[in-house]
Amino acid sequence: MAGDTSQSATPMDRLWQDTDARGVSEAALVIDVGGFEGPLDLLLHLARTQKVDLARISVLALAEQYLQFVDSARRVRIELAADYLVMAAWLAYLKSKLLIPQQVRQDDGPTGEEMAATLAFRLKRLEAMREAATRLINRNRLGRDVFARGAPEHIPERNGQAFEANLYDLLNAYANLRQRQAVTQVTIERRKVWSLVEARELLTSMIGEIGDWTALQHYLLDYMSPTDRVTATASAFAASLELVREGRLEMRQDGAFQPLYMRRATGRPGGPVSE
Amino acid sequence: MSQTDMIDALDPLDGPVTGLELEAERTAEALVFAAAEPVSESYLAERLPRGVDVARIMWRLVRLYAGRGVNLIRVEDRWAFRTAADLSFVIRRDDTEVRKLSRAALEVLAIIAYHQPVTRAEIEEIRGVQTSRGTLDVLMEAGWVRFRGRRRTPGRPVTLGTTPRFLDHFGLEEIRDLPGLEELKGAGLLSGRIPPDFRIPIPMSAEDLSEDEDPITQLDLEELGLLTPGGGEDE
Amino acid sequence: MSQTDMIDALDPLDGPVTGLELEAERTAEALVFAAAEPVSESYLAERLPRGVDVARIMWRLVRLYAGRGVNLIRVEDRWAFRTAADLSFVIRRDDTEVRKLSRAALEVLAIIAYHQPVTRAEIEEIRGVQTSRGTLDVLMEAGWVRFRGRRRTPGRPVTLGTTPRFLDHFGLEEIRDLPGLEELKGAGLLSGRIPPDFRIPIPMSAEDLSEDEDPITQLDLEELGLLTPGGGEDE
Repeated sequence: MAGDTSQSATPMDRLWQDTDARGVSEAALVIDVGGFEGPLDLLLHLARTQKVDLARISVLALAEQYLQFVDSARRVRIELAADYLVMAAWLAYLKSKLLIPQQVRQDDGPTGEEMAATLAFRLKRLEAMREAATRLINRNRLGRDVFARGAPEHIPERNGQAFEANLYDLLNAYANLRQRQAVTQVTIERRKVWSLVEARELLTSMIGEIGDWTALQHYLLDYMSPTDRVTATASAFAASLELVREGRLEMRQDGAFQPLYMRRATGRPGGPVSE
Repeated sequence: MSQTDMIDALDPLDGPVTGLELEAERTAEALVFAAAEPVSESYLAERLPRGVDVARIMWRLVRLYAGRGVNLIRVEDRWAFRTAADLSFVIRRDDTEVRKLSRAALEVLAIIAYHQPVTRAEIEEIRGVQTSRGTLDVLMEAGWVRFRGRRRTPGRPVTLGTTPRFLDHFGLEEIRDLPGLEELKGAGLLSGRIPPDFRIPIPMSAEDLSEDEDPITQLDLEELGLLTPGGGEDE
Repeated sequence: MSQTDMIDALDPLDGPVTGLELEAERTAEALVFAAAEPVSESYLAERLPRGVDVARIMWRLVRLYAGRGVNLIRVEDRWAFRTAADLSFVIRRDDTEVRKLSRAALEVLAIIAYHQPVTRAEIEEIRGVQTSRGTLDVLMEAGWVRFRGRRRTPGRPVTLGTTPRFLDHFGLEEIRDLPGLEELKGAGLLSGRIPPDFRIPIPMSAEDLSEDEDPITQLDLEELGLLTPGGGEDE
């Protein structure tokens, strides 16, 4: 809710000058990866240290902070979870789009501004939900602040049903049963390399649908250990081709050794639908 | 709020009260009082004398109990007596444990409440993190969250929503009473898409900005070394 | 009797009521209401504002509730709310007490829902145990399961399926609304450690007969009538 009043009217020039006025000597950021619920949570935390309304944050500065954090973590050889690295790749991509002056728009990809707005919107929405959750949990709660009849005298019948069961009980019973019967012991080997497709999936859950041409791969490779790069590129490429064949992905490359762009396939009639 | 409005609005109904209505009042009182769970209006209607206006009876009772230690409250179309919230500190017992929710579970609950009907994918998109096993489980077991149905979109994902018990637990008459719901909706924060007026100004140069970055200090790095990597798991 | 005497006897105490006393009344009301057992006067005295006359408060409450649907009564030296005796006929426990469905019944019901049309032999194969006679009976009695038809295979086993009432009870619009593998996983009901070939069927419509099913005829029903509830014979 913070800032739905201020976001629209503020002239943008002043906004960015504002940032200079802010104290630079913020308390040092405490980085506790274990304490964050994923990269978006970490970004929200970083944004808060900017001490401004989320509608006015400097996305570029935020990206820079995040990338610095990831770099430092890697320098001290902390193994970051894949989703942190994917977010880093995306932010690096975003950063490059924001820094490079508007190129001749050779394609319909989202502008850096649009991507930044998307990120800011998601951060703001997540923060709004956090606030809502706090307000919810601080309400007068049944059994803590407000009490029901301590000695109920009867249970009202429910729609004349003689048996009680809810959907959750039913599904739970089914899932447990099927799982019990599926005795096969499976141990999934830990993956060394995640494919670009996996990266996209991770990113989609972090940032939302990537509908337009994205050249994530290029940036993603920066965040892989050199030994993994070759295999990652190979498996990512193979996986993407598979997806293209299934009609779920479109790829584009402007020239040899140029970044590989990809986007979700659109409007392929009758194609299998991905979840 | 809306209860008070309703009470005021009913004032004109004050008029003459028939003996039948008084009897209906007593009966309704007894039925709701006896139960621990909210009692539906149809359940009451079946048991009250024919021809009485159940809603009028109930609202008269709401007013009657408004100032007392026990209040009549409404949860969707159900009625229940609950102790007055201001007496919380007296009634609260040491042994009454309310369910402790993890931060993740609370966040998921809020998202389900405010965005319902909502799919798991949408929840994950909002939180930017996968919902761990057990998080939804806790909410389902508490009886606050339920499967609502399936979205009529490709893949037909299951949608989640809250239950009447959720409303009862958090003292809400209906979903519309969720705190801040209207503002959030107005700000476009309950939609999957960026509202059209949501724009982020973009800096012209990189130099100006480095000043509002907090550099990573040696201290941070030391702390990093202490901490376990690969977090992001909720629960 | 003695309560009435007491009320009469208290009339002289009517006098002025202080704000403190009104507060004490509210608190006492809430305490007695929320307690799982009748509460003693000393329990109340500990929690009511200091200096109030607990007995006087309680007897004032007795009188306040005397004509209502709920009465404050004294059981030995403890206090409790009870629905008025003359209304007991409305309150009395419903004959059909709501019973929780057994785990076996839930499992069978779930299998029928997901795998319909399914024969009894198939259910047993999935569960790995014999289904006791009573289990299906319970589900039939609840009106959630029905005979759909007969499979066009040797022995022409009877196929089972769910009823509209099943959908209604579980809040499903159609049988296809049952969550699939991914949703079950997402809800934390299935662990990640499942074999790759693990499948959950997409339930067939409860209405239409499948290709290898014959409708159930009157004759079949008569035949089944002999077999189902009483005789432990199946298939």
